[in-house]
Amino acid sequence: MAENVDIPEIHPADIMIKAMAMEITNDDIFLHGLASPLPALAMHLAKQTHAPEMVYINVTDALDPDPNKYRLCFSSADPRHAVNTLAIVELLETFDLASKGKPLGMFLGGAQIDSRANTNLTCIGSYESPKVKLPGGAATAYLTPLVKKLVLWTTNHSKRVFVEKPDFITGIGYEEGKDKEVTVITNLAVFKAGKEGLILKSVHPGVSVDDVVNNMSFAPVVKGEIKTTPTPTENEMELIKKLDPDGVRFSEFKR
Amino acid sequence: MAENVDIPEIHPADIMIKAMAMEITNDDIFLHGLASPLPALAMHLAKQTHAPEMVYINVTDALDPDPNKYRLCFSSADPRHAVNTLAIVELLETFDLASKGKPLGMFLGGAQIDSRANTNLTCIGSYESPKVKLPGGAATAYLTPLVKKLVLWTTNHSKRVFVEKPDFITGIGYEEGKDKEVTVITNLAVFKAGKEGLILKSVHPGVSVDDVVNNMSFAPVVKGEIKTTPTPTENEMELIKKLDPDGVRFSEFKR
Amino acid sequence: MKDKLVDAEKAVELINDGDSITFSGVSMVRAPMGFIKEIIKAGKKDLYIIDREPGMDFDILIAAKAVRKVRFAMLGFELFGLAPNFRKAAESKEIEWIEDTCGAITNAFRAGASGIPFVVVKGILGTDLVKIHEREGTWKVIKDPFNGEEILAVKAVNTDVAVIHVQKADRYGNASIEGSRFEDVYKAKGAKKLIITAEEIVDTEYFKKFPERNTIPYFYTTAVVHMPKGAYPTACPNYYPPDYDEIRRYLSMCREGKVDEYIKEWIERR
Amino acid sequence: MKDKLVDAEKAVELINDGDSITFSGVSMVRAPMGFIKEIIKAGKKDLYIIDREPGMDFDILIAAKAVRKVRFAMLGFELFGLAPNFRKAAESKEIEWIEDTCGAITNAFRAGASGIPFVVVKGILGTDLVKIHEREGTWKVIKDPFNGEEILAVKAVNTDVAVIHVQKADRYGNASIEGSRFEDVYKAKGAKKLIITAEEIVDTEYFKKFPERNTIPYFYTTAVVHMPKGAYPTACPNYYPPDYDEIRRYLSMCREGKVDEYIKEWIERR
Repeated sequence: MAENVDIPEIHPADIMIKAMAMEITNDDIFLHGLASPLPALAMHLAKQTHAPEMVYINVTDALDPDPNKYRLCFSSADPRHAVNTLAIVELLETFDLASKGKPLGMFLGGAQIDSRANTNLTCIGSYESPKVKLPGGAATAYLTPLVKKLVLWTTNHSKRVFVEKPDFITGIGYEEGKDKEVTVITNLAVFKAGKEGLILKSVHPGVSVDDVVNNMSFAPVVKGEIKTTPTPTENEMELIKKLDPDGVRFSEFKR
Repeated sequence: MAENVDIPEIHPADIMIKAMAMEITNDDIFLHGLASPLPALAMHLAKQTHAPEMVYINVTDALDPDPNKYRLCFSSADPRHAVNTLAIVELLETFDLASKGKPLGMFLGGAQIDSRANTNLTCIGSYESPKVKLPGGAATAYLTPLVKKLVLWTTNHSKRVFVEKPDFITGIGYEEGKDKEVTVITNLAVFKAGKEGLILKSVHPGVSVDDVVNNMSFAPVVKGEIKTTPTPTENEMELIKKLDPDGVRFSEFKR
Repeated sequence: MKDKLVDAEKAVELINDGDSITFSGVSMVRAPMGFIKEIIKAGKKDLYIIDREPGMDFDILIAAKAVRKVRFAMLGFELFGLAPNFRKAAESKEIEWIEDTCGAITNAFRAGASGIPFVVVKGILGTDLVKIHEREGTWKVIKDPFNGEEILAVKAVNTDVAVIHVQKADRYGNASIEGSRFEDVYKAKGAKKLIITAEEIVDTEYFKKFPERNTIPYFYTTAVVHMPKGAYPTACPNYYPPDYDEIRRYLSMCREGKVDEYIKEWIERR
Repeated sequence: MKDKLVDAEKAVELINDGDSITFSGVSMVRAPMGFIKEIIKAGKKDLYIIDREPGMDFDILIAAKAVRKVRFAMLGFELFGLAPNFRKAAESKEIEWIEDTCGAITNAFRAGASGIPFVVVKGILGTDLVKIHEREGTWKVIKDPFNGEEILAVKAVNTDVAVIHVQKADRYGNASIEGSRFEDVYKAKGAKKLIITAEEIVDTEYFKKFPERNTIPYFYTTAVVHMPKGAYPTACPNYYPPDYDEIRRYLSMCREGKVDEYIKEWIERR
């Protein structure tokens, strides 16, 4: 994989957006929350390509915002994201859909992620005396046991994120026997969570399996064919750029 | 009381409306349900006279319908009753107000009423093998324990209505020590429910205490001064007639 | 969005014999009478019909022998009197019935829409309805886990089918209830299948212009039927009032023992 | 209807030291920043502030030493980073905090609006938040009385005060939230006192014309304050977007240790 010759200049953000979009099918209802530029773009991308009937719900309480008038802003709740919406759908109503077992998918981050794809978004150190008080899990604790598709993402594929034992379990990852698919998408690779742990599915162009494995505190499952994560087509890149002319999607990578 | 000389030609419906209106104060939230022409008129009457700030909620989900454009129809849920409403207030929201302990008052009927002002609206005979299956209690079971003011009414003051033991307890009447005032208004008289039973407060013009007592299967409390129920003033009669030019309020008396 | 506009004959196939169903409206307002007629025409049987304060919709379905069981808080014709066919069937035990109370059944619909298995409600304790529902398995007196006080747990209601008549819908199933909503939004969101009947089919642009009027977004909807006067003879706010004369004519014919004649004529009438 | 229009200095007297308070909005949208300023100016203390996903409103109140305790599901500045004053106060234990999760806190607000003492919610079981809240007394794992399965009971939240910024209100307290409502309607209906701040004071005729836009009817409202730009620098949909530059300036000054300077200047600015 590392024998790169003419890999186009493509930012990990765009690869991640495409990978996220590929988790979305036509029958899904997908939700994104705050601080979610990549999921927002992925949802638009999926809806404009292979999943036109996907139900798009977001933290602005807007249903199916118009991609032709959408312009990604710094806050995911920016009212300009609700442009030409079909309906006001309160976030609580989306939670109700999850409770009713509807085919809801959710994108969530993780400050720490373990081999079961459990996540910590609460604190580094103990809850009572945190070394770092993180912003908190938002919908994580509630939604992770209820969704049919859980897509975790991190732009910081590192031993600090992929830990043996999170300091706090804010979200539940893989659950055996449950109708719930768990995917982890990073700036280096894509995993599926399974009984055996995090199963490496693909590495991004220019990334080696070693790059992936060496930057995790536990060993992911590496077996069978490891594909190269597909990159956005030219048309898809155009869509992404049109939705995000200001490059907000790169903000997560600067920190 | 029976020494009537020049009692004006006034229908019991109008006396009852006035008596109902007098139970409403400026700080109350009052609700009426289906089949409630007298309560609907009483609420308008109160709001246009002594209780202008009373909150008027009804089974059309309409808040404070405009009395100047109101015309009483046969169904209390007739959308024409919602004229110029300020807001849609779902009935469920009114129930929520009751649960929160807000000063909610409710008018309810009773096919059978006992000396504690408990009511039966469910069945004559047993629940399992009813002699008569009545229409049902509607909000009675839920609201009677929660409201601050319960105003029961019947247009059929009789031994059949005022019974020793109702066949079914659909609604709870007087409850000792609770912030809840229970009034019973009939085509003959007005009672308050108390520890000792139904306390006769007033008899309508032309009605004797004996008329009242002899038409009940249990003895009401008759003590102290028994007033004559006030009749609507000329101005009040005008308001009533304007709200109900078709005389829908008399329908309950024909059956 | 998928095109869900079908004719009534097609939509009625979504209902199976034995299903639990709830309908929009209250008393003489916005009952989906046009679709009730289709249910009768299709010869559906053994339905379990559930509503807060139904009227002619329930009574005529009972008269047509489509009903196994009824659940309601009040079922009648207000000032026009008792529901003749319900009363006859209940008193002769041709159908099962369970009486509810508005605050419980509406909360049960809201809980169904929320996706929770039960909801606690205040009030009700001390009435004879409690033992009826405890026997039925629909309510249970429990202890509040925080303060130990007794409170009533009401099981959520998620019907197999909800039939909701609205003023405006698009062909994808976005639907707008104008004026009084009653519990219809909760019924719709809690049902396993949702049939929308609409006075008017509007363009989707209508909802983009007035998103707050989209009371039932498309993803809840299974089928949309264009049905002008679909609530008649009950009212449809902003479209027509109840036809009291027609409702009284129904009641008169019922009381004269001519309900079958009424139904036949009603079905033939377009 | 009573006239409830007062100036901000008067309305802030409704808040007592030690009160629990919730605010409208989410993150950088429709937080009642203008009224937050009044709370700071009035020197309120020991507040227990509760919200789903707050941001600058909470952080600046914490910086101003008005806060005893914080409850939230997420508290930060999204792509701009952590909430500096909250983080500092939490890590140094100057304030108490309890982390919630959106599905629980929003349901707790909805239960508060419904007047029920608690609500059951799905999800959450298995996470470490459960033991935190069981210790706090806000959640409890119970058995579903109907099927015996474990489920989480969440105590209702009814705050002493809710401060809700809306686009339009009349002087009697009828209030219209345009666009995203978040949980604001539930917060408003569940609070013991409700302060509405509004971009515009409209005539009551507005609500008679569009009754469905009356998201919070007058009888819930304790006081109405006319406060144009009352959400600034957060957004007010249909009026103005978030001022990201100003929010970043706040964060920069905080990180440079100049939060007191920011607050002073902010209070002096009209």
